[in-house]
Amino acid sequence: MKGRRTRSSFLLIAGLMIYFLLNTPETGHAMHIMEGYLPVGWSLFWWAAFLPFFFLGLRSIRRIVKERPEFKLLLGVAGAFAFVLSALKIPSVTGSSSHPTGTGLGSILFGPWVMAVLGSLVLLFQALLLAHGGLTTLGANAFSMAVVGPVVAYGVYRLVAGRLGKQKIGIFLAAALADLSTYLVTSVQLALAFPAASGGIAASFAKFAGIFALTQVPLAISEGLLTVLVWNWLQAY
Amino acid sequence: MIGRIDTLAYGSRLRNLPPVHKLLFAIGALVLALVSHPLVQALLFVWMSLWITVYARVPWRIYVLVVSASLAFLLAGAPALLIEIAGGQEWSPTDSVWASWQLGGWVFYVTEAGLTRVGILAARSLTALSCFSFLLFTVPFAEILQVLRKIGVPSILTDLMMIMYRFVFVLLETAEQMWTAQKARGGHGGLSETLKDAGRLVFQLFTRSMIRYRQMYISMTARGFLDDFRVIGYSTHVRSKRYESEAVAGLLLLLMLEWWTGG
Amino acid sequence: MKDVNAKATASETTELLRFSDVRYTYPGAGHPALSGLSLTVPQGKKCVLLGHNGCGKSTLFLHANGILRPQHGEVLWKGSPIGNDRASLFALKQRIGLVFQDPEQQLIATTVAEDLSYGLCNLKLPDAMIREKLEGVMERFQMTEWAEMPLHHLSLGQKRRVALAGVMVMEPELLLLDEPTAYLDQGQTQSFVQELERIHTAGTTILMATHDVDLAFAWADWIFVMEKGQLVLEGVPEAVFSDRDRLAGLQLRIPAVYEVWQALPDALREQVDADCIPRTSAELAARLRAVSNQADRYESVVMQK
Amino acid sequence: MKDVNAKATASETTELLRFSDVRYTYPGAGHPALSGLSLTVPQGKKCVLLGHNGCGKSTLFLHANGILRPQHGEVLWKGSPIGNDRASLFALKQRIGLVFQDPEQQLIATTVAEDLSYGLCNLKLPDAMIREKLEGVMERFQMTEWAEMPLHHLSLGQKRRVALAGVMVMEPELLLLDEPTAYLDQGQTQSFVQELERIHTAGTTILMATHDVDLAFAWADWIFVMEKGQLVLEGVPEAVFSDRDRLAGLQLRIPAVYEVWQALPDALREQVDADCIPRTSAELAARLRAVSNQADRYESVVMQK
Repeated sequence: MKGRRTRSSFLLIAGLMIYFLLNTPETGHAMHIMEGYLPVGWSLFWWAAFLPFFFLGLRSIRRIVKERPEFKLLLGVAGAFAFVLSALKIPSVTGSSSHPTGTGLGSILFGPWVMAVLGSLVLLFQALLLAHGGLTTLGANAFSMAVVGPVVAYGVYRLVAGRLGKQKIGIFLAAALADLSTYLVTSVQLALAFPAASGGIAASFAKFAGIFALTQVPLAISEGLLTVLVWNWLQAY
Repeated sequence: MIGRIDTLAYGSRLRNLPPVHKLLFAIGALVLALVSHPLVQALLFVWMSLWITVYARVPWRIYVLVVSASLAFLLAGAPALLIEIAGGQEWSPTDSVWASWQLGGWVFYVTEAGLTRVGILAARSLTALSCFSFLLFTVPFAEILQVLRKIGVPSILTDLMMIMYRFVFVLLETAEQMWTAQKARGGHGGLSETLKDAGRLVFQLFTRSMIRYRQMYISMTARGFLDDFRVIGYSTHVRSKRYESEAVAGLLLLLMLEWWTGG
Repeated sequence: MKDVNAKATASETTELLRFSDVRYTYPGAGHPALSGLSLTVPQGKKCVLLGHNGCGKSTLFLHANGILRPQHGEVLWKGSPIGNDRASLFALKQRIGLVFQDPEQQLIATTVAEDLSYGLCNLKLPDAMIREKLEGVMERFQMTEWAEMPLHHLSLGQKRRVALAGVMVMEPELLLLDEPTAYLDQGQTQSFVQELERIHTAGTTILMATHDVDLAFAWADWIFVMEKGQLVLEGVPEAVFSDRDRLAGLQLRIPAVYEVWQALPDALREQVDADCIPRTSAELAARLRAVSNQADRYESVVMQK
Repeated sequence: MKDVNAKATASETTELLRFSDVRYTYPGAGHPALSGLSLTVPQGKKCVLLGHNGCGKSTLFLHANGILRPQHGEVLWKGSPIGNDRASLFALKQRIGLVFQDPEQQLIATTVAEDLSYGLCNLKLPDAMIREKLEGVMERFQMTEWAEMPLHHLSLGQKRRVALAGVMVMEPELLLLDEPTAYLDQGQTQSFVQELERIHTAGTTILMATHDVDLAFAWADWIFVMEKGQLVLEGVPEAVFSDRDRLAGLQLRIPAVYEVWQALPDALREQVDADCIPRTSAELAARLRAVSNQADRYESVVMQK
């Protein structure tokens, strides 16, 4: 039973991290807000918005680890797995790249708060080993990719797979919507920091969202499909 | 790229300076980059690049590569920042317009204020990036971890980071070898084949990760694992008067310049 | 034995694959992995590649197979340079089969049959032909009964055989093997070598990298020794292993049987048949025993008289 | 040589670790991994464990170290059974060091020095003492200069040494090694064996699993052979490898040097010194050469007369 749970939790991360696959090092930071891009005020704001979730995650990890010390090892492997997928040079469908909201689906089993920790560690590694994103913008990036994405994925999966009993559709939607929500949140973050001269925040949001939609919408769909594909494989063996 | 930054950090000429000093310096410079004005930022950028390419002897090609890769984000966002949109009838710009285009009932235009804003943003981002790069290229991950342990970051986090770091390179090697093996067997033919191969690789990598996890758990138990991954670092750091004085004096000088010109 | 400075190697046989002054440095590495490697694999021979870990063996294999492209110099297949276009590289991968050190990394699919079909599917052959070839190879390698087994249920020896079969099903003209016997026990090693013997007899040239000099001496027709990204020694086994000083400098042991053979008293060696050097300790022991039996018989004859 | 059915083994030495009729079947496995294993590791000896892949060697190691607990039978440390409680299992892990086949599996920290300290930190020793032991072991294993290197920058041979050092820093009384020389080249193997020699001289008992019978013959004081989860043969190397029929049944090769030695004509063997069997082919060759030189000198003396 324990083995099964471990396996299925890992499996979910695997699925979620699929779109990491579409994230090539060359263009991979399309959705990682770069170092220094946000003004000081907004950097601090997003750090402050992210940290409570992070601490919630730490608390629940501590609770699990007390019971099962090896859980730490499992989380570490899961994080490394996610990071490696994101770092592989693999051409994607659209020729563009994705971003790591995929942590979202891991939340289905670990719970979204654990993913807030794991996802932000993956982001930190991307910053330190690949120079994707940055330190001052880590709060903003983590908020969109390690908090909102997982929460959306968790909610969607619970609703569709739990209430409606449609597991595969649930997984597809969870992966795709987690991806989309991350991209929308990033657009909001940018719009808030840089309101348009004409039309203000709303206009700015429309512009940022419009630009990134070119790559992010097809990605969200293909990621949903790939996640289901890998899910099927994992189920079969 | 992966592993390159890490390897360069271990081989950097500033490797032996105490990591705490380097971290403080990088963070101080980063804060200054975020709050200062373009003139100071430009000087700071040049100075940090000097630290990276001359003092630390990081190959300039790689430094340029890192900087230009991050610029992709700047470029992608630039249109949204530059181009303003208004309905044709009510268009009465308050700022001076640099260029404009009429399309259907809409006007697309770029203002000089918008250009300035992007210029300021670019200066800040680039400077901040150079400070961040200093940290990347001169402080190896292991030492960042040591500092985190020293300043009391919860062990659950440092443990997780340590395990992740270790597995990243183990799994990366596995993934690379599998990718090569696929190529050697005539894989990666077209787009759909490549995607399928990628899916296979993810699945296989997942299986290997599970096996690794189980093996590691067994061998850690053999090494006396109870509930903790405590380790003790071994470091031979040498302070350098020359670098310390340049860092402190430089930062103070730039701070004074900022106060004098910007204030 | 010829030094590498001497003229081209096996002039009596056709050349199959030739490296001509190939240099390659991995991006970010301090020193080159191949630093002017020139080497010719003769057709139809069983070749062994010796050398330390890190001497450039794997880099050589990746060049042979077209996965890495030389930064300087060229790789020639049957005398003509390998093109840089996708089609000719793809064709090359079909002609040259590469078996990796760790079968875990080479096996891609989930079941044995699926993995064996991977290369064939990449060739876009018709399904019927794939199925036919698949059945053929499974029979030849005696793995029909585990066709549907998931790969992670196999033992290491079985995995190695699947990896080999998955390459051989493509019917390559040259087979490259990277340390195929590591971690295998003796029964497994023996059956693996028998497999190779069959493959060679069927007409495939083989180049195997190994650290096992005893195996190299027993099996090879031709031996290459690499150091620091260059070929430093090549020749027939007896010749390569005669150069004691050179081998000591390369930290290579002399094969046990050859070491002892050379140290035997001349008289005894003559009796055993000096022209034909024994290749394994079992062979030497058998011949020594035959000689002493003769001697015994001779003695007893003398005594009776 | 004694058969396992005969009475207790090395009665002249103290027993260190004893398996008494241990049975173990992995959950879900069809057949037992250990099926009534009885085996005694004598203190202070260099022991080798031979046997096929899948004969139960790894399971034996995991039992020795207390990671697996026997489903039947017991494991005794210096004559007393190992307790089931956390404290005594923890103490056991300190006394018995286990080096796994794949060093990647065993190394956890970011740098060499940090990894070496891991076991010590688990003992909750004071920092100063840990640091002292750390420096000692790094000096002994000559790795001070790579102390701060990240593990993924090391070669396989170096990783193996770090894995070994990380176990030796705990000063175990018994060291278990699972195929420590696979994939190593000859230089690396040699320096690894020298390391083991030092460790043994310093008082640690060693039990090494390997497929390399030549290494086993050259190095071991005592050899165990396992098959199908049981001990089937044990004794000093000369004795174990004399039983040709038995070995053939177990698919074990006879060490090259021993094979040839036994086949040498009696007269020659006598000259070389029949009482002291050479352990390596180099040793045998050197002794043969010394004999022929003597013979030459003798002949020339005779001729002069």
